[in-house]
Amino acid sequence: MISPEQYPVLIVVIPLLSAFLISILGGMDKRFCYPATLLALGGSLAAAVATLCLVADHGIIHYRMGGWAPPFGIEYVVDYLNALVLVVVVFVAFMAAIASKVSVEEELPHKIPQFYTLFVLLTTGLLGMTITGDAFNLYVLMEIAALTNYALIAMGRKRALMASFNYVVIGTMGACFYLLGVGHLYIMTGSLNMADILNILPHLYGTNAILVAAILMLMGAWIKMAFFPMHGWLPNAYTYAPSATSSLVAPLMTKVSVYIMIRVMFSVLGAVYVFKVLPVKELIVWLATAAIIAGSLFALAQKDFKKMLTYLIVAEVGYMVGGVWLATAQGITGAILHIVNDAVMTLCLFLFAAIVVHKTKGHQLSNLQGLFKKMPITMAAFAVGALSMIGVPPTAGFFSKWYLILGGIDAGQWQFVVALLFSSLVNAVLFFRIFEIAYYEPESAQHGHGESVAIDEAPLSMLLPLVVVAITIILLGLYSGEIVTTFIQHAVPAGI
Amino acid sequence: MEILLAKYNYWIYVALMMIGIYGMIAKTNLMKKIIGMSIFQTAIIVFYVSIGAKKGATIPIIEHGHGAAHAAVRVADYVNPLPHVLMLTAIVVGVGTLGVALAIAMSIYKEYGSLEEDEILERLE
Amino acid sequence: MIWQFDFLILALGVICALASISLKDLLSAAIVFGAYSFLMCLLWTEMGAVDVAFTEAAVGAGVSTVFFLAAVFHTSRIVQPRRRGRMLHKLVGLAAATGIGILLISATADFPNWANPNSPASTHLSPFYITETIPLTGVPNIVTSVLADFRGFDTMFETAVIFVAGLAVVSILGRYGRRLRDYEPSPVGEDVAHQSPIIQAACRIFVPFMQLFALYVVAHGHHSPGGGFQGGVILGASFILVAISYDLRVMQRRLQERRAMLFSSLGVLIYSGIGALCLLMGANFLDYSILHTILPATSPIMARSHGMLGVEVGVALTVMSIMVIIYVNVASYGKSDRGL
Amino acid sequence: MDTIFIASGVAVLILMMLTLYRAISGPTAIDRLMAVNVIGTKTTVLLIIIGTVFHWVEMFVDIALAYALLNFIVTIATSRYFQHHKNLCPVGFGLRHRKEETKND
Repeated sequence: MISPEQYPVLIVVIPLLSAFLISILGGMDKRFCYPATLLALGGSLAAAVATLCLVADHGIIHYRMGGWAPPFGIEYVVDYLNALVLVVVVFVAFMAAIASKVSVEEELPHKIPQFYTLFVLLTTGLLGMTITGDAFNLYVLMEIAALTNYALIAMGRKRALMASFNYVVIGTMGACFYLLGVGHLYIMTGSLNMADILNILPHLYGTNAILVAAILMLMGAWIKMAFFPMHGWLPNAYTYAPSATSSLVAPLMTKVSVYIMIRVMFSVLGAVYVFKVLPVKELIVWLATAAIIAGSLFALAQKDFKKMLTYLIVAEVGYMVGGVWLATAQGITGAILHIVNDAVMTLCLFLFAAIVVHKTKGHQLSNLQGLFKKMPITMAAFAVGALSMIGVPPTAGFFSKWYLILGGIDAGQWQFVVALLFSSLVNAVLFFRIFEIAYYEPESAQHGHGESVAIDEAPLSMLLPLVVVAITIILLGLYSGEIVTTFIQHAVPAGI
Repeated sequence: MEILLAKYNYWIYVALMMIGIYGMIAKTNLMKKIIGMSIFQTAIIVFYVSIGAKKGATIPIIEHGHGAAHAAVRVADYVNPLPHVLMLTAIVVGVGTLGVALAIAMSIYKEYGSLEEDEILERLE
Repeated sequence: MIWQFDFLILALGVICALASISLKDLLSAAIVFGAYSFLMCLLWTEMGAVDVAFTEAAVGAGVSTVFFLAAVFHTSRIVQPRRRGRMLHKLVGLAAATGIGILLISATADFPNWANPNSPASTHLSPFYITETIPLTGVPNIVTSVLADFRGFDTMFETAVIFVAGLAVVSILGRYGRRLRDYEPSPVGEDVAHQSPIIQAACRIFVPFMQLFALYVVAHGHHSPGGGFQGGVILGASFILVAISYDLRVMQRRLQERRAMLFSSLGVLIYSGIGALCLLMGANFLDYSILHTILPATSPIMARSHGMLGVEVGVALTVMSIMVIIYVNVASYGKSDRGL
Repeated sequence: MDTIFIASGVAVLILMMLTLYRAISGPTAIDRLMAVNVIGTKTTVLLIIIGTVFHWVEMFVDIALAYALLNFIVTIATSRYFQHHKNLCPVGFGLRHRKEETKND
């Protein structure tokens, strides 16, 4: 009944409609929420995969909302870049949703319907941000994602409240900067459609207004992704959020913001403008270098496992921003591949963190003691994620880092290469320290010495997604060549 | 006079925006931050609505829309409706953010008994 | 636009903004902020943005001031002076504000003059909307047709934003799911002391007219300023008026919080459901013109007009219930007992 | 004809500016409330004046009506505050702090 050309809109509409149904059903009986969420995200995942196949076969898809032609109505554009990001976003959300069951029942027992409604709406917002071809529509969806995010974080109570408030203030500032940037583009070009703006802009490249628009839009995206000097809100917000929230938000929010930066750079302003006209390429790579080093150093200083991971996110954002602004084909390929890989890797680590919180009621590093013996499968899956963060060859993390390093060498930005290697080293130190704590240190003194600890695995609903994600990391590593040739190389703008 | 009239709307929106940003950053009272945030958002609305204004044009509702359906409509007679649509959305987003921010500020007050950022941070430590 | 008004209103607006940022009494700051919203409403009207002005009148000057007052009511009223690092904080704020100010001012030099009919914004997209609204959708109010049809997809998410905001407030403050019988009775004497017969009589007369007016605003949005959003806010405000002049429990007897939550989901569901219906019937998402096959005696153009009306009703339902939900939770600290 | 309306509108705005002085400096919050209420009433008038300048008053009457209704609600909500908290002029009020340690209610 629904023809293939309708698939792109289904990706967004299925979760959107189900969010309201979840809210209604959840009001009657909260046991409906979990299966309904899985169904919604599963349907969306199917639509996203179908769209990915369509894009791989037939190229870019355009979809007109309400049947109106593009500059007048809102248009969805699915190209090689966002088809891939869409699948990653739904996949991560789906896995996080499966794993959320136990921790939601434990941490938010009275708010299950609200949690799942907001969860699905957050996914909808992120998907909509990824798929849209309209600059203003992006803002509206950004606000949906942001508002759900504030609420999901504030559900953590106590310290999460203050973190969430800071996030509200800073996040609103970021979104408003983006909106203001769109306003500057609108007053100069009279259009809101990204492709249309890209067409009109070249004869306005010299003007101050476009420069300011570019600065504002990039600032907006940077604030949202917690790029180094603006990262202050992120660690507390993600650390004190409920674990089900952080395993959805931490992998996706920053990655989608990086995607938005790429979209603004290449599909709105134009690669020629950002790389040839703007004289800031080197400066931003330096900032990214600073982000990587600062993020890694802060991560080293943490005693809290979740907070350590959040600082690693700050460093990873540096990888991606730096990779894009290297302005070489290799660097951009690496950055896009890293969006995919890093989302899955971060998901793996945060799912593990959720299991740790579930089992030990805390997220300090000391909570990890003796876990290798108690939960061998969980720890094996975690080890895959950790090795991938370090960048050990068969895992996904190695390949994107490889492209980034090649890009850095191509561009002659040696400081970036050094920072990447330094950060790998720091990751190695961090994760081997964790392995040591989890493997050698006994859980606690009163359990006695040398006694064999009973195996006490995580519940299946948490273990299964973790294992799937770990396998995905290896598969992404093995097939990274295919991903690059089928999708990413078409996404890199020509002529740089 | 000409140049003043031509651009002052844009200058004043910048002034409002600066007030908003100052409120968001320099004020430590959470309610003041929220007020700053709202001013910041209205400043953007001033900007957009100013884009839509058009000399000698009337409000964007077609006159005699009922009867002569195909009477010629002169574009110059009506102001640009698109920014209005966008700003309706922005106002709604603004009130949504305001509600959420107030709710968070109120639960912070419940938790820490204060709305001053520095006192709350002291209590956190 | 009327530049004489514009100039004075903007000047007044800047003064109000400065005052509400610097007043040390939060209640007064909220009141002055209300005045700021009044002025903004005037500003939009004077530039011809009647729908924006209507929304601002309903939202900015009305409910959001009430939300502010309710929040101040339950928290502290006086801004305490900062203990340490006062100057540094101010300097950082000033530096950021000036930096961004200079950046933005430098961009204004390239802008077309204010209210210039030949600016790109007035010549690129908007002529299409102005000339085609009647032939393509049959709706004289261009803002409504662009809002609900040409860019209807944005508006759907705008409604979703409101829904999210309500849900967020409930999940942060409230105890969703309490039924009416769960409310513990409070001491009688205390209640009576806060009730004023004059206000209650006025409210009794007011509320029916207000709701009727709100329905008119929803239904007449195709031909005059207004529409689902503004009408919804006024409807919500009528419930808020009941809650203020009596108390929250009296209001909850008319509209329970649980039911309001249900209505809010239903409203957005109506909107996205109409879109999905178009999808199921073989057209693109939100392409109302296909609906003429199931609506009796309509052409594709009138079907668009009717589709918009259906969508507006959904918006009004959501906005009304979410305004009530936010008020109930903010005014009673999530306990939904007495309120202001 | 338009000139007369514009002139009267400007006059109302200037009066508004005088009221605004009371709204900002007014010693008690009741002064502010009254002043803002007056500003609200003037706004209603101005909305209609703008309508006549645009030669299409019908469209503006709705806004003015909605406006007056909501202004009423705000006033009642504020008055509720004073019913519960009798303190009209707490210490440490206005644009400057008068004393360091204060506690309202």
